[in-house]
Amino acid sequence: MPMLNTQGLTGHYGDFQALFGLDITVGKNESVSLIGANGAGKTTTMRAIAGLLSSPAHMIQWKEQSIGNLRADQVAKLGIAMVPEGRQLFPSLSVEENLKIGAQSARSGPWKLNSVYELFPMLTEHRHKPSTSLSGGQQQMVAIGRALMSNPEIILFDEISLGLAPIVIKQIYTALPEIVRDGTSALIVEQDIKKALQYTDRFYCLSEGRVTLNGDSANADQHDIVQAYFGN
Amino acid sequence: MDWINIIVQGILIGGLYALFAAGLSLIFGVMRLVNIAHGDLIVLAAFLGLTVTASIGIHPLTALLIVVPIMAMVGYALQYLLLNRTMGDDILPPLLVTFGLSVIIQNALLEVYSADPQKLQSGPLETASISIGSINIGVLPLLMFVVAIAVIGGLQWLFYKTAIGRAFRATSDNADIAQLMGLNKAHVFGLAMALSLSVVAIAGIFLGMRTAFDPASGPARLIFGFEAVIIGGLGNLWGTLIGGVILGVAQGIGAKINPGWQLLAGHCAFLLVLAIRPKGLFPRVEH
Amino acid sequence: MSVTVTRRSNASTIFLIVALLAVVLFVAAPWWAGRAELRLFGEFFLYLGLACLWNLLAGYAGLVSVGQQAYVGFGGYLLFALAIHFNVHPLLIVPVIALLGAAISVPVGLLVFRLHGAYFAIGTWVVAEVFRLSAAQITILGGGSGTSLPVSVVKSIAQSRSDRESYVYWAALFLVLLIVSISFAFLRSRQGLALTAIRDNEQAAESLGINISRTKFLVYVLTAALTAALGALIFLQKLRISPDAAFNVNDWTAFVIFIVVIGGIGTLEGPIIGTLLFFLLRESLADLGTFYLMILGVVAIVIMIRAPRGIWGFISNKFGIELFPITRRVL
Amino acid sequence: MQQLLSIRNLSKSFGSVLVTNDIDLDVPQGQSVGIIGPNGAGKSTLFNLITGVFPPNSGSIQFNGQAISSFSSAKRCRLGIARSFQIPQPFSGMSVFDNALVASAHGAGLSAKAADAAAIDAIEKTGLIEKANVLAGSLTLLERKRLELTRALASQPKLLLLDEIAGGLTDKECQSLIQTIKDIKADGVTIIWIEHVVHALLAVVDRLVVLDFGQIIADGDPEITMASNEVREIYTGIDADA
Repeated sequence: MPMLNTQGLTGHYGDFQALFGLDITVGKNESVSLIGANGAGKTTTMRAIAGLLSSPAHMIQWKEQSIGNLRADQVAKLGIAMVPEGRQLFPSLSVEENLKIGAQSARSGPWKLNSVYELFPMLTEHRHKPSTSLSGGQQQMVAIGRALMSNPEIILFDEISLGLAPIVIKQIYTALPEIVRDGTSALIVEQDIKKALQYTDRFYCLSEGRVTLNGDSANADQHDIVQAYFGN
Repeated sequence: MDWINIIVQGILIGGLYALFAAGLSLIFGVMRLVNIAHGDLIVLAAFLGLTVTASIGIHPLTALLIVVPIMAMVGYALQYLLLNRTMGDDILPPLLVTFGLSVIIQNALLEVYSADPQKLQSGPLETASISIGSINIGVLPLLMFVVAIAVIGGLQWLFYKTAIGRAFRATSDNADIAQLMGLNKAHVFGLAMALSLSVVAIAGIFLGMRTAFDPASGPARLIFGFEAVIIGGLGNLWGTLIGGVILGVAQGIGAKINPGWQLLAGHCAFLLVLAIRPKGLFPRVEH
Repeated sequence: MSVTVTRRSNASTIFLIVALLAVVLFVAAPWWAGRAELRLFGEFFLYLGLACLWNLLAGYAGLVSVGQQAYVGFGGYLLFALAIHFNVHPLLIVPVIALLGAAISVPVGLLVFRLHGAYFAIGTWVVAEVFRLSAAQITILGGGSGTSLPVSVVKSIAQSRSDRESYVYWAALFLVLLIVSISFAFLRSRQGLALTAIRDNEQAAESLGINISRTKFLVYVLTAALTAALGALIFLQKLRISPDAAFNVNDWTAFVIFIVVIGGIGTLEGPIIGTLLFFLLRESLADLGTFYLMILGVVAIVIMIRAPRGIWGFISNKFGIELFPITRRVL
Repeated sequence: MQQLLSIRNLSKSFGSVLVTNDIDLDVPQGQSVGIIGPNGAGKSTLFNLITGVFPPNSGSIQFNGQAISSFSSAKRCRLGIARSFQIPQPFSGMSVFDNALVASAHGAGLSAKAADAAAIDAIEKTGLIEKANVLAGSLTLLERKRLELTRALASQPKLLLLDEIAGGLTDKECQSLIQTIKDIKADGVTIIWIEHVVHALLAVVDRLVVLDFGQIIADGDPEITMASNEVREIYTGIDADA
């Protein structure tokens, strides 16, 4: 049974159409990646699901409930969390306050301050520092921790490894199985195709706002993906 | 001795100006909104105080218990129903809508209360004073100053130590991302305006106890508050208190030299700060 | 492929003809209109002038000032001071007042340009208050209670009252035509092109070689000069001045803002439509007193929220017409 | 060789994150340079530093032998540095022609007639002539991208900075864009072009620079650079000529 699926999802920025009828499904416990070139519509898809971009209600289904027209805060309370592109921490909040604000939707579950610090021990010593004083990698950990604090049932990672050093990317992917457990699903935007296929169960390749290829990550054909990537 | 007295009185009136400024500073901090109707809302609160004290015969300070919640509700409704529709990158809509509100409130007050100056009667408190050496300190101005410190201290605590303060700061940093955390922007903004108008209510009652007011008194209050904010430095609440004090002292000194120069001296102090330190005396340090 | 660039359109040509007819009609007004109408027309022109200038300032340069009454009052007071104490013909000194308005706006502008957005708005208001309070200190001009223009000065304009009123009326008509023409010519010029670009997108304008702060400053000084000239005529029509009347935020800024917002900000046509509507409302609702002002406030708020580009924005969007040919067309 | 653009030790950080890390880059007159690198590598930041959107933390930029680090964006444009924005920034309320005229009148500083002619010339080159009288706000995304190029051209640049101008174009549109840029290059304009559509880039540029973590990790002949290990590592799985 799918937890989350989009049905013919369209998306517009002003008079510009970015998505043309997307059908994407994420099941319970599944991790799914979205790949595609710049401007393919990956971030738009994420924003639409998270409620930052309003859609007709039926286009996004969450556990058989139509949620396309809900506001982002209402979507968050349903258990859909997002780690936005470029971290987007709150600069006037300390590291710990950033984490605490993640718990705003007051959902219960295993993730608390302590468990986030256990997942990313290096954050502990920085807990009272302003979030802007951290390195990019540490900031990404805070952003992930912040999303986890809402004890989500699905996490949307937009550009999970963007601008991060290889060693940090490795740390984050190492933590991923820890994050995606006990019924939590993940939808991941990743520009590194190899990593996307390596760490997720299934993938969707987008081009110009349409799904051009999808399937199981394990059986993916590199050549087909490259074709789909450029939409030729 | 005269001069010391003038400075002390100026400092104390500065507390009232800081109260005018605190609500203005607060909503600017949370949602980058400058409320042109701020002064008129202070006067509205004073008139509300007048109605409450006159109809049930209570002391103006007791009337705070009624006026503060009413103004808070007005603030929430105003923000939620009207001002939230104007929030965006363009500064013109909020500016013009609050400007329109200012005209509406002034004329509505004129219609209901007439143009006659009014005052809130606070009984013996009006004349009570403490003597320190040759300086007489009025109990009412002293109370106002203490309340101003308490209000600013309270706001500071609320902003930096509570969950709602965290929500204010997060929404101020990035409203979209705050929304992703489950914070409803419209509600958070409503709460911020409710808080701002609670402070406005306190400012209005003290204004009414301290001086006569009429429906046209609002704009001058807005300007005093604005000057205190800019002198003190944007986004710095304690700086706002110092800004209010500087304004009060400047006005006192101006009035001492020539009664016609009271307000002029305050404005000149503001323009001087603007010319020398455009970011104010104590700008907030960015992280 | 050879191409030509033109700005004319059918709508603009028809408008030009209608406008010229209207001008002829208004020039002849002293012969066909009554005293009250003449006064009303004069007031209409002066408000139209204020609206055009505020629109240039806020709608194009993005400088939302709520302190333009500073220049209205400055112009008025200067007229009284010069006419009373230097014994010059009041109408002849209006150009001098415009120059002095420009001169005073330079230091003021340097100061208030340190503030941005809404803070700029209130900063300009503070300056207007400083002007008002300073005017109240000038005892030779009546201090806080103000003064009237002496009969000798009034008579120097013209001996008979009707002649005098006609002259002041023509001066107002001439000045507003000048302001509309200057705005029009300015917007068609290179600087106007830059200003329109700034209106639409400051970042792109800067990256294409436009000096944004200089352009804005130029507009600020230009509007200050012409606003001072309007102020001089406003109080020449009233024959009496006081600090509260001269530097009144409601009369000289609030109404003007409402006019521009209702008519359509950021267009040349908007202020004309807004002023027409403002006078229609005023003439029909004036008996309502304070309620009239509240209605005006409500209308402005509703327009700002529902149709931020005002009545003209709605019309031009729907029909794609332009009465003042500014947009160049490639044929 | 005369260097048109000369960048030394350029660094920029936002908060504690170093986005441009000690970059040295020389671009001789007439050369076309492509810049690739993953998202967030600091490509657009480099453009923003060259055009003066924000100041660098350290380092210097010389243009045509002149130190320009202290100049405003406007002044740099008037000296001959033009750019396109990755997210188009049209003057929505002005016609396409007026958009171009802003650039030719102010950026290039041409007088009335010459400015008209230069604006029309740029519009013709980018194929927007049919839309010359249309309000820029009503253009499609692709047309807006062309308008970016049009305006940059109309300012008569010596150095043209293109930021992902080919993204989202169809194959046919991309081919015609490549031809347009080749023509501009043939006119002697120096070009620096950030692009994800690598095959479009390779069709035009003489030299390829690869950025990662704010640093130049490869620089040289386009084909050789694309084949290098560093680049393969970044673009794993994506074939350059796909």
